[in-house]
Amino acid sequence: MTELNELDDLYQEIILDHYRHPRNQQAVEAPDMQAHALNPFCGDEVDLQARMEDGRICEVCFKGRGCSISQASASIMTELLKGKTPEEALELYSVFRRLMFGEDISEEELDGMGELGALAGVRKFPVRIKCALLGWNSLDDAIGEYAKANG
Amino acid sequence: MTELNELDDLYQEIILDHYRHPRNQQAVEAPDMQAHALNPFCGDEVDLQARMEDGRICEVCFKGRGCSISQASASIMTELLKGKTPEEALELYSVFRRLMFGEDISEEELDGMGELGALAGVRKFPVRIKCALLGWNSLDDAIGEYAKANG
Amino acid sequence: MLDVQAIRKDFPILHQSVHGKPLVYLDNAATTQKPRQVIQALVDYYEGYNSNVHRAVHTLGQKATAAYEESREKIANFIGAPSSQDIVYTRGTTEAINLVSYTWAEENIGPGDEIVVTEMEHHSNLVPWQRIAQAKGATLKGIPLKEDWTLDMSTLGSVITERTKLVAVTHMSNVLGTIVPVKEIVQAARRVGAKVLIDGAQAVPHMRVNVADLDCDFYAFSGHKMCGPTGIGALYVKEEVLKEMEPFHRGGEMVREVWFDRATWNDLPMRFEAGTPNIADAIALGAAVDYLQTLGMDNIRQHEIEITSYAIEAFKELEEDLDHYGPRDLQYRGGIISFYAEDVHPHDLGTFVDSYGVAIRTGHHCAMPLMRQMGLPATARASFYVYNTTEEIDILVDALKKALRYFSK
Amino acid sequence: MLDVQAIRKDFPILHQSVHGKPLVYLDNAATTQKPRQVIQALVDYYEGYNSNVHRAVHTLGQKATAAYEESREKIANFIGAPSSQDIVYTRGTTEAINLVSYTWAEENIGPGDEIVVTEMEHHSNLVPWQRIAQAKGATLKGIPLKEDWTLDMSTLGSVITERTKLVAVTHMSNVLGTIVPVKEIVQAARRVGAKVLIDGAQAVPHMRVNVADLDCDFYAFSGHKMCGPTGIGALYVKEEVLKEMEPFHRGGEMVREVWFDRATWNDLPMRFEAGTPNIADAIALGAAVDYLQTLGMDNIRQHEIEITSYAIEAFKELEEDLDHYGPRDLQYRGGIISFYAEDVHPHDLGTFVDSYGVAIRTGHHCAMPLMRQMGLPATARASFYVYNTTEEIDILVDALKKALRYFSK
Ligand SMILES: Cc1ncc(COP(=O)(O)O)c(C=O)c1O
Ligand SMILES: Cc1ncc(COP(=O)(O)O)c(C=O)c1O
Repeated sequence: MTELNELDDLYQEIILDHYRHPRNQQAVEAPDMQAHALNPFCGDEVDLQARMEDGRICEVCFKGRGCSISQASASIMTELLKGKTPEEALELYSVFRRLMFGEDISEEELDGMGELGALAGVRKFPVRIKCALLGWNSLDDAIGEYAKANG
Repeated sequence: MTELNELDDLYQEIILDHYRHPRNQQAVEAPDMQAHALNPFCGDEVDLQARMEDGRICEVCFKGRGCSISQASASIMTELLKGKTPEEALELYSVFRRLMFGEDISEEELDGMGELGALAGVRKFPVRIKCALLGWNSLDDAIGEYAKANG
Repeated sequence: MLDVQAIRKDFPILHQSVHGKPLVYLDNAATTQKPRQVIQALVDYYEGYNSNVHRAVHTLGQKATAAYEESREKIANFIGAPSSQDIVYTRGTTEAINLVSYTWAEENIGPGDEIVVTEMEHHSNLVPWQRIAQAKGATLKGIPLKEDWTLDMSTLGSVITERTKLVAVTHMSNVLGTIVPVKEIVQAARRVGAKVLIDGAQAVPHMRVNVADLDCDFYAFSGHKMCGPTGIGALYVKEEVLKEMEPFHRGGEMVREVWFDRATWNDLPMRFEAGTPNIADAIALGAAVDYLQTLGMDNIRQHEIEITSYAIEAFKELEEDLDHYGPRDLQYRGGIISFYAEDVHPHDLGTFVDSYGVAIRTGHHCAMPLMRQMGLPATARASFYVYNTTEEIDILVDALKKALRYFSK
Repeated sequence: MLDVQAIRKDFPILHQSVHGKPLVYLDNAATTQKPRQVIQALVDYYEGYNSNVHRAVHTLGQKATAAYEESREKIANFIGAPSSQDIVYTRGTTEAINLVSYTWAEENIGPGDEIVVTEMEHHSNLVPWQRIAQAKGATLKGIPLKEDWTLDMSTLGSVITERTKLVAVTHMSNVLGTIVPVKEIVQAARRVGAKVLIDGAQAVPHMRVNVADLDCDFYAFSGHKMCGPTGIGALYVKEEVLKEMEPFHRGGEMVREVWFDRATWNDLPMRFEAGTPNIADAIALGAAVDYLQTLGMDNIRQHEIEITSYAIEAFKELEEDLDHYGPRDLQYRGGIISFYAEDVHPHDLGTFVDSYGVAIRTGHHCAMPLMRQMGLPATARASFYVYNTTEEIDILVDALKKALRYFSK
């Protein structure tokens, strides 16, 4: 049954796990950067906070409401952000966007994405791509604001 | 050739004659009633003035710009108005409307219309009915205003 | 009784598969499908007599104008308007309500005045009034909902006051299906001299509406939700109100005489229709009205009551995992079921059942304040029309069961 | 060179008789006919994937949304807009100009400011500015025409001043066919910091337009005049201007978050598209753009120059009884001929030639101030498009000859 195959691709176990048990839910005290992202068409939300140390993201948290895709993607993202510079984080975002929009990704890039790769099935559901990118939009905003304030 | 037959019906000699030589063009001094009618879709205009004596229209004039139908109809109208009470004039208007909208007209009514009957061909050109009625709209307004002002 | 199988034959779009399954279209509150009679009206127009209206002496122009105005007559007749002059064509409900907000409300609402809505308005009957309230220093008030998802009519006396200038309420909620007793609301508004606008987007397609009987001042609805094409709808305005209103959009058609620095206005309703109108879709909306009238609005309503009652019954199988909302008394409810499962977000439900061919809507349904009121981030919604069958409800329920199982695995 | 006979085959409506004569459709400035590709796009939509856009997770909704946005891309690309986000769908030119008047102009025009138009504007690019001028205490000024029916560009320096906030000009006159050197006007406006709106209703259908190259702030046009359906058009707004503008219509789709008493706005361009848009017609407008691009805008322009030059030559036979207007240099003129015969009122001409199958427009063409300027009560107008032939010009001229003879008998 094709529909179950595609659904299984979309809803991989990793994703459902992150959805049921989202990581990094603990508020960051005195965050250096934060942003809120909302998808106006569906109401899904992600609130992101992060603290910086030596130019790297050292602590991160998100709070959100929404579908499994938006929340799992945000959860996986928070896991990957730790230890990254803002530039590295944005680079990852850009690779993830390319994955979502069906562009070619190198082996190396795929490795760097870790569990994010589990979201590849979203490509077959174009309307859900926005969900997968929601948390990343908040990251993009947060880094933008941070750069403005600190640069 | 049907089109020429229909055109000949529309543009009867009487109509072209009134168009080329509109009657009652001389301004009425001290008019008792007057009104302006404009067809916003084509810009055709009729200005009507009339003087009353003993409750009857005794002098009437129109100035207008527009197509043969609107101007001929107004010209014929002014000829017919003389000697009529406002009520009789409105009665004639209502018969003429019925003619235009293809309703039945009695022999007697047709007689009372005089040269107006020549406009019967307009019925086949629905978009031109407004033209034929333009002068009559100004009459309707003029009588309405007059009635208001005179109790 | 309607012959639903015969009706389905009129809707070409229904006979397709989605993900290899027969399409089950249950998103009718968002937009309905179109019968071939309506599609054919568009084709006939474009292949036969397309022309600009109102100013042409040529044959095509005359035909187009006649059809465009004939359609206005049909619409007026369909909703019981005294005259076709009371009908202004708009793009849909949203433009109709904005027209009232930019014209009548601009002039008639001032500081300290109150505008009354309900707590379940669609954004299109809320955000325009927020603008007026903010711009004019007026206050927006809401008639609350009761536990049973009907309006708390006992509050009318306190919500609608001497300060109320406008009561703007939905005729049927697009989330809950709740049918609002608008006639009573009109009467309450009349007592304080307030005008009443009714958002009929969900009502006109599904039940008999008579604006003269309701005695409302404004009534707005959309063609695309009643078998008509997208891009056309209508605003009914009571004649005595319409003739006092300043125009909204300015331009061709709506003027009488124009000088370089000023202009005078055309007759009603053209005064409110600036520029080339949506001629083809206006004509096709007339065809949609014909279609609905042939079926009979009471029959349509009856069919939807049956489908909805069947669906509510069928949903009992899901009640452990899934809540649904809306009045239980079907006399006060249209063919809409909003539902929510704690374990499966509405979007995931939507994507899942789509894989089984079932089209439902998920999200806030343009009613965020109501969602907040309900304490939900979003709902999934199935909404029915005259071509839906009980078999389709079975397919929906079956797909939902599968989804609930899938996500709990 | 275009194969006009092949093109005509694409237009089903052209193959009919009117009053027993083959239809000669010469009313293209009012609205053009639609090729089967555009009609088919509507049928495909309604029979295949009709659904509301932007908020659906189901398959039909995804297809509809993708097609709706793809069409926006096509339109952006067609007029050289930097991004599809700069394109707001409207009902047509009139709504587009009203949108600017109710948003940007409301906020940016004040007492003593000046709005500059030309003396040959369509009412749709005049009456909205009259409203603003009156409401804000601003002044409306007109760039005058020269004897040769082109704009008197030597007056630009005096008409456009430091007080000018907006220059709103037509790209091509719908009465005279005059093509306006809008790029020079934009440059003059830039020198005083004024914004520029171009009414492209008559330009976009007939010639290559590039808004980025023109560097204008607003550009408005209508789908129905460019082989597209009625009810759809577009407004291009330069991004830096658009993002500062307050929304116009309020309601669904244009919001980000809504509370009972306030709301925030969605991204561009949805912020300006409240309510269910005219989805089918937006998609079909994309098909019209495809069609025009396949023919090639330069080819279309070339064809119209040829037809117009043929017509001007042919009208010499009538010159004793009939005057015609518009620039003689075809580089500055589109395919429009307005004419007037002292002895036959334009309406009578129109009715007469209609009896010979010829559709022309008669009246003030929504340009009453220009008519006054020309000293005429009305004109008759023949306007051409890519499917018109020189044989049709012959039929027109022949019918006009007959009319002149008929009315002088
Ligand atoms: C120059 C010009 N501007 C504006 C318009 C108005 O366009 P629409 O009626 O499609 O809104 C027209 C066409 O009627 C036109 O020719
Ligand atoms: C209750 C209600 N009001 C208003 C609207 C807005 O209608 P439209 O989007 O056709 O303008 C809708 C539909 O979306 C609705 O359901």
